[in-house]
Amino acid sequence: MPTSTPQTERAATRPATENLLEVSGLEKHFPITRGAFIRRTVGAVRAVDGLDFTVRTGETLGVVGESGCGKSTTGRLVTRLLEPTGGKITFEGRDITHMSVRQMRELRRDVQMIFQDPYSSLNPRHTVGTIVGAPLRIQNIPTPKGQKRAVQDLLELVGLNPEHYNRYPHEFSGGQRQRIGIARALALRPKLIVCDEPVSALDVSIQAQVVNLLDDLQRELNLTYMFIAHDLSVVKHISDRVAVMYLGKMVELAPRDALYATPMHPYTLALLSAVPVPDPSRRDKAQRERVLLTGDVPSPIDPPSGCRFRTRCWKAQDKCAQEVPPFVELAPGHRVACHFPVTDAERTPQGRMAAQHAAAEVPPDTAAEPAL
Amino acid sequence: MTLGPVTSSTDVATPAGEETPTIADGKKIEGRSLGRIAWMRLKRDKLAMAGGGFIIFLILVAILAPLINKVLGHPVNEYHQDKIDPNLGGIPPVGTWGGISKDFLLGVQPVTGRDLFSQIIYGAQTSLLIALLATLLAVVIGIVVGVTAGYYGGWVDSLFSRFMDLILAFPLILFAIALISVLPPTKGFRIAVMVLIIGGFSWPYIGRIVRGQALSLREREFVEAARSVGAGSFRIIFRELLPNLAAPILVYSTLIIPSNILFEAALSFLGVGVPPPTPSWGRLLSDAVDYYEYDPMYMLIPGLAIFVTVLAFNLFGDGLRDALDPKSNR
Amino acid sequence: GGGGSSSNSSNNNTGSSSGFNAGTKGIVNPSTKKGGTLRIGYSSDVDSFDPTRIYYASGENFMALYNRTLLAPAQKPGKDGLVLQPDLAESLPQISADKLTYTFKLRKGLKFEDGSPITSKDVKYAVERSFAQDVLSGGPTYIVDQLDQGQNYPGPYKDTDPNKMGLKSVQTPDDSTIVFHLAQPYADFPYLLPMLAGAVPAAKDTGEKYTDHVVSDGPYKFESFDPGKKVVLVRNPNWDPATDPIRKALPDRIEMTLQMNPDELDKQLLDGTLDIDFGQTGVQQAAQAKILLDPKLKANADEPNTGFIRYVTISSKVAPFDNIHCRKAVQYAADKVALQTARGGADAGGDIATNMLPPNIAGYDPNLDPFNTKSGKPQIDKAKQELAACGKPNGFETKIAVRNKGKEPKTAEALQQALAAVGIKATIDQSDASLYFRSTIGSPDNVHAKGYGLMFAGWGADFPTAGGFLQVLVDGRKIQPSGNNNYGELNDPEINSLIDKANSEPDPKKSAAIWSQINAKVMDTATQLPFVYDKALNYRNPRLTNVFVWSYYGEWDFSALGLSDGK
Amino acid sequence: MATDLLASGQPASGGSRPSAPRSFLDVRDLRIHFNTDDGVVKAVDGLSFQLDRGKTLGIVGESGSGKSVTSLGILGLHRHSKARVSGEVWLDGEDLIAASDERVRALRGQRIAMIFQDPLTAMHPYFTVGAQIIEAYRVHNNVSKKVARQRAIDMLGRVGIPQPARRVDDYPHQFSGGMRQRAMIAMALVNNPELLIADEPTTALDVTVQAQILDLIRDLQEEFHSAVIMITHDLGVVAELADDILVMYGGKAVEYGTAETIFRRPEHPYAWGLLGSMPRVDRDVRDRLIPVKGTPPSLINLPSGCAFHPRCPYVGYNGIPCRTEIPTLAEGSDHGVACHIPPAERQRIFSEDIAPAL
Amino acid sequence: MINYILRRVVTSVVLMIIISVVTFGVFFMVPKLAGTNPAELYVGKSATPADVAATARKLGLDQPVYVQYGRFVKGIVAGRDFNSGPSKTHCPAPCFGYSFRNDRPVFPLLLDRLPVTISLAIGASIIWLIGGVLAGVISALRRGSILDRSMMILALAGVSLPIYFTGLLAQLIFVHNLHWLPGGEYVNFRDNPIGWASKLLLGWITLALLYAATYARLTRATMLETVSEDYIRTARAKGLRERVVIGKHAMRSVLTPIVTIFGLDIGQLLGGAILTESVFGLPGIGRLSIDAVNTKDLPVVLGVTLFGALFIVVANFVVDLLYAVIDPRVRLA
Ligand SMILES: Nc1ncnc2c1ncn2[C@@H]1O[C@H](COP(=O)(O)OP(=O)(O)OP(=O)(O)O)[C@@H](O)[C@H]1O
Ligand SMILES: Nc1ncnc2c1ncn2[C@@H]1O[C@H](COP(=O)(O)OP(=O)(O)OP(=O)(O)O)[C@@H](O)[C@H]1O
Ligand SMILES: [Mg+2]
Ligand SMILES: [Mg+2]
Repeated sequence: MPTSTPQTERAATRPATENLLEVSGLEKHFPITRGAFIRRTVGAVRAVDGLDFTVRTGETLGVVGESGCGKSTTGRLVTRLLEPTGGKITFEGRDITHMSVRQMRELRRDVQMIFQDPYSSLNPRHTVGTIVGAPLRIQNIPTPKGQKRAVQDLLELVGLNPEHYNRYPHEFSGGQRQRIGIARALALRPKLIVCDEPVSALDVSIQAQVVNLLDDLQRELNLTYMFIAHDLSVVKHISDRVAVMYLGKMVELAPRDALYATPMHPYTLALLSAVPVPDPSRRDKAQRERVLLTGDVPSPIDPPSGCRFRTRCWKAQDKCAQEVPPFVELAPGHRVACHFPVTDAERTPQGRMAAQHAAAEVPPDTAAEPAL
Repeated sequence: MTLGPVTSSTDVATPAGEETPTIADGKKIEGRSLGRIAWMRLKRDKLAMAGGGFIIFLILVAILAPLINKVLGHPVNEYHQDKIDPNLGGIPPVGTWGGISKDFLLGVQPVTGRDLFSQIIYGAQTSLLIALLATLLAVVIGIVVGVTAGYYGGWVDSLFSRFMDLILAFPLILFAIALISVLPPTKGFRIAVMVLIIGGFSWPYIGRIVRGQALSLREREFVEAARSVGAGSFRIIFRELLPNLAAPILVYSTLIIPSNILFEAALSFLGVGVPPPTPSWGRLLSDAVDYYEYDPMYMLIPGLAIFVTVLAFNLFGDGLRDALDPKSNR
Repeated sequence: GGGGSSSNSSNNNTGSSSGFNAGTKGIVNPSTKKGGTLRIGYSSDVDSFDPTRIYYASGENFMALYNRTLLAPAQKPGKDGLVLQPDLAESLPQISADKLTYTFKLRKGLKFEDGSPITSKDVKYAVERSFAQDVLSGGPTYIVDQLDQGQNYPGPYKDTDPNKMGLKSVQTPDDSTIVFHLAQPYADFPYLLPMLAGAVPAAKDTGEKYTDHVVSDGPYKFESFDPGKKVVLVRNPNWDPATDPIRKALPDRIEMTLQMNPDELDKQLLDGTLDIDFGQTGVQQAAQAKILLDPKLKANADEPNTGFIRYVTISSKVAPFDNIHCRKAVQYAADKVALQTARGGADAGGDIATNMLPPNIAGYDPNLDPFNTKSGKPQIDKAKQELAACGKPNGFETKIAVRNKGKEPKTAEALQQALAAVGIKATIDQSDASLYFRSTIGSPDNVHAKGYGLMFAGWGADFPTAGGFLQVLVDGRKIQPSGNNNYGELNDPEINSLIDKANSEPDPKKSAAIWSQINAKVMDTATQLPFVYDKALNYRNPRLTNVFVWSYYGEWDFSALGLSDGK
Repeated sequence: MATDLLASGQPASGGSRPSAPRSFLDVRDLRIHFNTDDGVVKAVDGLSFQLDRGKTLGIVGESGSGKSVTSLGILGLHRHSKARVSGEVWLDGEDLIAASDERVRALRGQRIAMIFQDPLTAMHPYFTVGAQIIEAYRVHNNVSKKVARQRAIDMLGRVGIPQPARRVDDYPHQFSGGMRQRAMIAMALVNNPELLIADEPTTALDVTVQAQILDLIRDLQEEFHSAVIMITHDLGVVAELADDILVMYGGKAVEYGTAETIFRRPEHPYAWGLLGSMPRVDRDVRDRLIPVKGTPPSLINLPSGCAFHPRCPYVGYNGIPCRTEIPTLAEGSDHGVACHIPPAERQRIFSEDIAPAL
Repeated sequence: MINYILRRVVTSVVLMIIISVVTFGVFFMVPKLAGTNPAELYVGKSATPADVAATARKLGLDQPVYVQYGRFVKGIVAGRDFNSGPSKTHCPAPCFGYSFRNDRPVFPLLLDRLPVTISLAIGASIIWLIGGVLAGVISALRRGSILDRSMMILALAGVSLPIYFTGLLAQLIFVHNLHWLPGGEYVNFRDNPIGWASKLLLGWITLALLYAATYARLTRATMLETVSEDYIRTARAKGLRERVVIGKHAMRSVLTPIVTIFGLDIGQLLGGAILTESVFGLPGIGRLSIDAVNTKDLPVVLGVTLFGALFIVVANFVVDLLYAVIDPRVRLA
């Protein structure tokens, strides 16, 4: 098994100051239309509603949050597969917010994406060679040793047998397919790769193979990742910094260790405490200390006013309903959008107990309305 | 593209593919495409293979009609008035099974005494020509509209879907006969019009399927993946979507051929088909209405020709669907 | 229009007869027994019951039941049925010496069904209605041709005359006198009158809707009229038999069912549920076989000549038929037996025709057969000789025009087949039936453009004189840009002048002789290829009395029928 | 073994396997094979385990290892399919495999209930949530609709659905994912079943909701004192709930023991692989994960000998017959391991090589 | 729900308008393009060009198509007057036009024929619904058995049968050879229920055969799909009897597509079962349309086409509503 310096050290030794990607005020609203002949807009899904963050060269930014909070949408906006409704995206100092399809072709070489579902992200009618070679063909990348050779190099790079050039995706297992997807993303030698839940669909044992592969590739090819996942453990493992999203907004963004050790947003706290611990001896303790949120995430069509988390937050006060909390840096590199950040006391077991009690008492009519 | 010397990059001691992919029987199969798998499945379906065999036979008959006819039949429009009884309104003598004999394998047509065998095999030409051309037309329109609607979605989809609803809401046969009957009935023109109308009315079936499939394929991540490496719409439609649509298109084309054959025959039956003397099964059948009490063979033979042909296509199409769609219920 | 009487054998047999074809020879079951309901069936819908709009033979035959005209054909079997008799008129008209003025006196005591008297104004009004072609389309327009004389009379509905009596060529000096002024002598003028409405009360005229309630002056009036389904006629109490020498009026009631399934109609005829078919165009194939195979049924069937001739016009203007030898080649090559079979065979189709005048027309000559086609067999050698003479020894290509209806396409195929035997490659061009005679072959421009060398046609006289039959078909001066009847554009000065001579010949016998001559001359041009004198196999219910074929229409006379069982 | 633990809450020392069923649920040598076009799928192949009232058994394993098939087999839901089922499933002294269809049906939903993975597809879209619960209640209880309805409302309230009297008439699609899963649970528990099988009840849910559901299941289990089989591939979830854990691989159990044992002293290389593959929030970040190489086996053509051998780093270790002999799970002990490596050696490898890297 | 209905109504009306525009355009433009003047169809053979022009004027055929169309639509909505010579004829709403062949408004003509078509459609549909669905369910439940296989081959044969062939064959055998059934004209149910039924019986059966085959196949396919759904497994897991699982839970889902195509099929049929009616000689809408086509009675053709389209659109609409009743997901969308 290859050994290397621990990831934490690695992040520290690299100059991680330069911002590869800068995002400010990013918004995406999907209009909801009705009618067959005359289509009218009756509302909008505010999937992403004002995000500010940066991704530094060579780092991995983890993005976590509950289903539907806008993680994938953010990823697609960054790769410009979606046109932002508002805000600004800067890549390597260039404003790419509203680049045309033509201008984007160039950018595609630098920003690539790895998809969640290894079954649907590969065209079943194409051979592995075609799939991995497609970026090269589309972008007219010169391949001195021939395209086939280039593709086989890529396959080898991601740990696949280069002989499999002519096989079809259905002949591969999930983990292998995900490797094919990674090879495709690497074909253009991108600088930034947005990984949208690349391991969620895989079994634990296979998941680890892929995570390790991503790790190795980052090191070898000096890649920058934006790593989207809902599994907090995986994100913790792979990220340098982690952003937590809730209902289209970023609620907390901090260096990994800071976030996991001292979460400042009540939602982050609840999220972390909800993760089941694979340690039966800590079972009772974990359960006692868990901050159980009631109810579900509200609908992004009609999000709550002010702080979006307030309907499920045990610390919510009037202010939370009236004012949108600013996304401010409360500790070095640690930004939080909360009027009443979690105090140190609340992170103690007793504090959590108190929080849990409080959380349970959030009035059901505001908390438990179903998401539409 | 060179990425420099490849070092570790994997935890797996042996390349992952070494022990896989294995399929059912554990043998390694190089690049086994879905088409090959389907073909193996199809081969096991005896009824479908029988249908397919008959279709090939029929197509050969249609193509080789002149040759076959030379050996087994009489010139297609040659009169044999000695074979009919002029006193009975020109039907073959009662009790001769419609005039079936060594010389006239399927008997003769009333009034003219034409050889029914040659009428039937040339009728196959007409039937297949129109049905296949119409199907081709339907498939082309269906694909274009279906893919466009499915791929672009939104208002384009609404518009095209409504359009398909619209066509399906037409009282089909009525509209067809009304339209055809106001147009000049010359042969070439009539065939063109029939192809246009049959194809023009059957494409929504393909269109809907293609649209539905395109709509769901569009959501598949490989489309997004293609876009993320810079592929344009054109490329996505032709290189990514269409290959995946091939199977349903193939299946539903095979399945609309029989309905197009029936449609053609129905139009001919209603007197708006290809003009005589071009042989046509539907017209033979409608002609037979006048005589069927006294010359039932004249009705049975073209009727069976239509039935068997349509059945063959249906059997084959059904089998094909089962073979191409493993989830289908057989 | 249709006309023609059977002339198979004993022409003037007016006595009773029975058995197959008895109705064509004489009267079947002569009787004067009154009462009962006559049940008529029809496989389609009647275009109109408005006498102004009726054109077809059955309609004119039927309208005699409720529409009386100044003159009407006698209701007698054989040749007698071709003679016109005074009906509303008291007597045959007085014709002025210049043959331009026809004066009719009306009978006394004539009444409409509502009891109001019939005056000459009503008769004139009825004539005027024929001019309103925009409202009352469909009827014959000979009368318009004769009487308009440049006035452009728009018909009574647009007539500015307060009494709607604006047509100048017809005068009504008093209520019982009506005078027609012609511009040129026209010997057949009286024959135009039975085609029209006899008398229509202007006050009751609802124009297009008149068909819903025609005001009767005959023995029957409409009791109910269920469009497309059923029509019931009952006795008209205001009809005075004393004023009507023509009609017998035996049944009490006449019921007609419309839009029946043709096979069903036949079935009901054969099982006695129905008495007679309105159309009388022959039973369907299935019933035909049944009748012909069963002597009992056959005894109740007649197959009269319908007065129709089926022929092919060979264009004199379309190459290579501008050469008479090429036309003659077709005459010899044609297989008239095959054509006859295609029309239904000798029984249901008709007799082979050898010239252009049918048997029911005066001037008919069974021996006129210049191309020796009586046997119907093609004469290949002669055809080839003619082809050689035409300079096309190996044949040529041409086009056949035919309607896409009924038996027509099959006849075209039969011709195509026969011509192929001598190397003439003909392609069949089927056209829509409804416009065939108007614009397909009825428009010489279209004929030239499409190159129709051979055109299938059928023709029945609108009135049974040789002039009425033949003139429009062969008169070179009657070639019209559309609706033309001289499809082959035969324009022979000799024929034209003979026609003029015949038209101004008041003596029907002499006139017929001239027409005979014309017929022969026409045949010599080889522009017409007649092949069948139509017959129709029809079945009559044995309970019918007074059944005979009315030569004037080539159909059984509806007005004469009675019912033996009185039911 | 989780037998007779009701009072002490301590793991009992297991005796040898009794010939007559001693536990509430006793599954013996369960085999479920499917005939398919490609061959026989041995989805479950000789599985045995026991479970007592009030206890929770966690079954973990890779996708396709036969977890769901096992659970459906216990419910007798393979009876109408083409599956071949053999072995014994003793529930409270009654063999369900041998029992009549009607008998099994009567037990189903009454004494054994099941919670499925995807509550959206597992509930009939055309019937209201209430109607589906009422139906489940009335098949086994001869009560009026009204009574049943009240029961349904009670149950919905019990599982934490607010305003149950109103929501009872809603359709499944009107519920959110978490609420749907609660409704599923309410439906499963409406007859107070003695055995509850939950097949990945939280896989489709977010962590926060998952925590709610897991709490709920635990609370209800305490209340009803039922036996629970919790199927999942998330080791965290089993660690939270299970008393005993069964690790499945390729249709067989490869390791079986108390939760404590499996997490602290696992002895099967596959279990090591699972633990090594798993990143954890509760620990400091490791540099690398230690995955299991290769891919899961095909159930139609299982590798010979130990099904895990192609992926096992210790294959052929000291000449053990991995490729030829199928290792058996030591029966009757409270920690069964199906591995050819001698137990002492296994424990040594774990403590020396594996544990430090975790 | 109200909103949903309203939306569907609007959609249907728009659909109808488009269909009418297209149909109208086609029937009045195509003859023009083909070089014929529709007015010529109405005048006698010997009419002069002036007569043709006068007729065209009278029918309004000299007007631009959109004016003609406007009048046509006005006729449907508010009725319409026609010049009938001395007076105007009023054709009351809904006036689908006016047949100049037999001087009748088209609508009553259609209404006249409707009972026949309805009798045919209803009778046949009862047979095929019961037969087809039953066969499909049995086949699905006995999947793979001899019964299933033979039933499905039969069904495939059924959909391959041209009705104009089966119809003739049936008549030949049962009417002409065996004399089990009378031929004869259609009679009203009210006049003679037995005659009515015996006349329609063959038509019902042949028509039903065709559809039953389709329905059996559809039912079987959806049934098989449904029984593999998770919620069916849930129903079994609840301990429901197989009868309830299939009869209630599975059937409920199976009925949805059946209702859909049933609605559409009935709509199509009510618009005129042209082939069946012409084979069996039933004087329904289909026969009317064929006759109208043969006589070039364009207003009737147009009327029947629109009427047929109306049925289909209405059927579509009803199906959508039914869908909402059956499927709560639609209802509450
Ligand atoms: N194309 C679209 N049209 C309309 N709404 C959309 C679209 N794509 C996403 N949404 C909505 O936007 C919101 C955010 O979706 P997104 O896919 O970004 O969530 P996510 O965080 O990735 O969730 P998951 O973890 O389930 O993947 C959701 O409510 C989703 O329904
Ligand atoms: N009806 C069936 N016919 C054929 N094979 C089946 C059938 N049901 C299940 N299988 C096969 O049995 C094996 C075990 O399936 P099972 O559903 O039990 O896996 P699982 O462990 O529950 O996986 P997951 O974690 O994905 O739910 C799989 O390979 C599956 O393909
Ligand atoms: Mg996502
Ligand atoms: Mg499972």
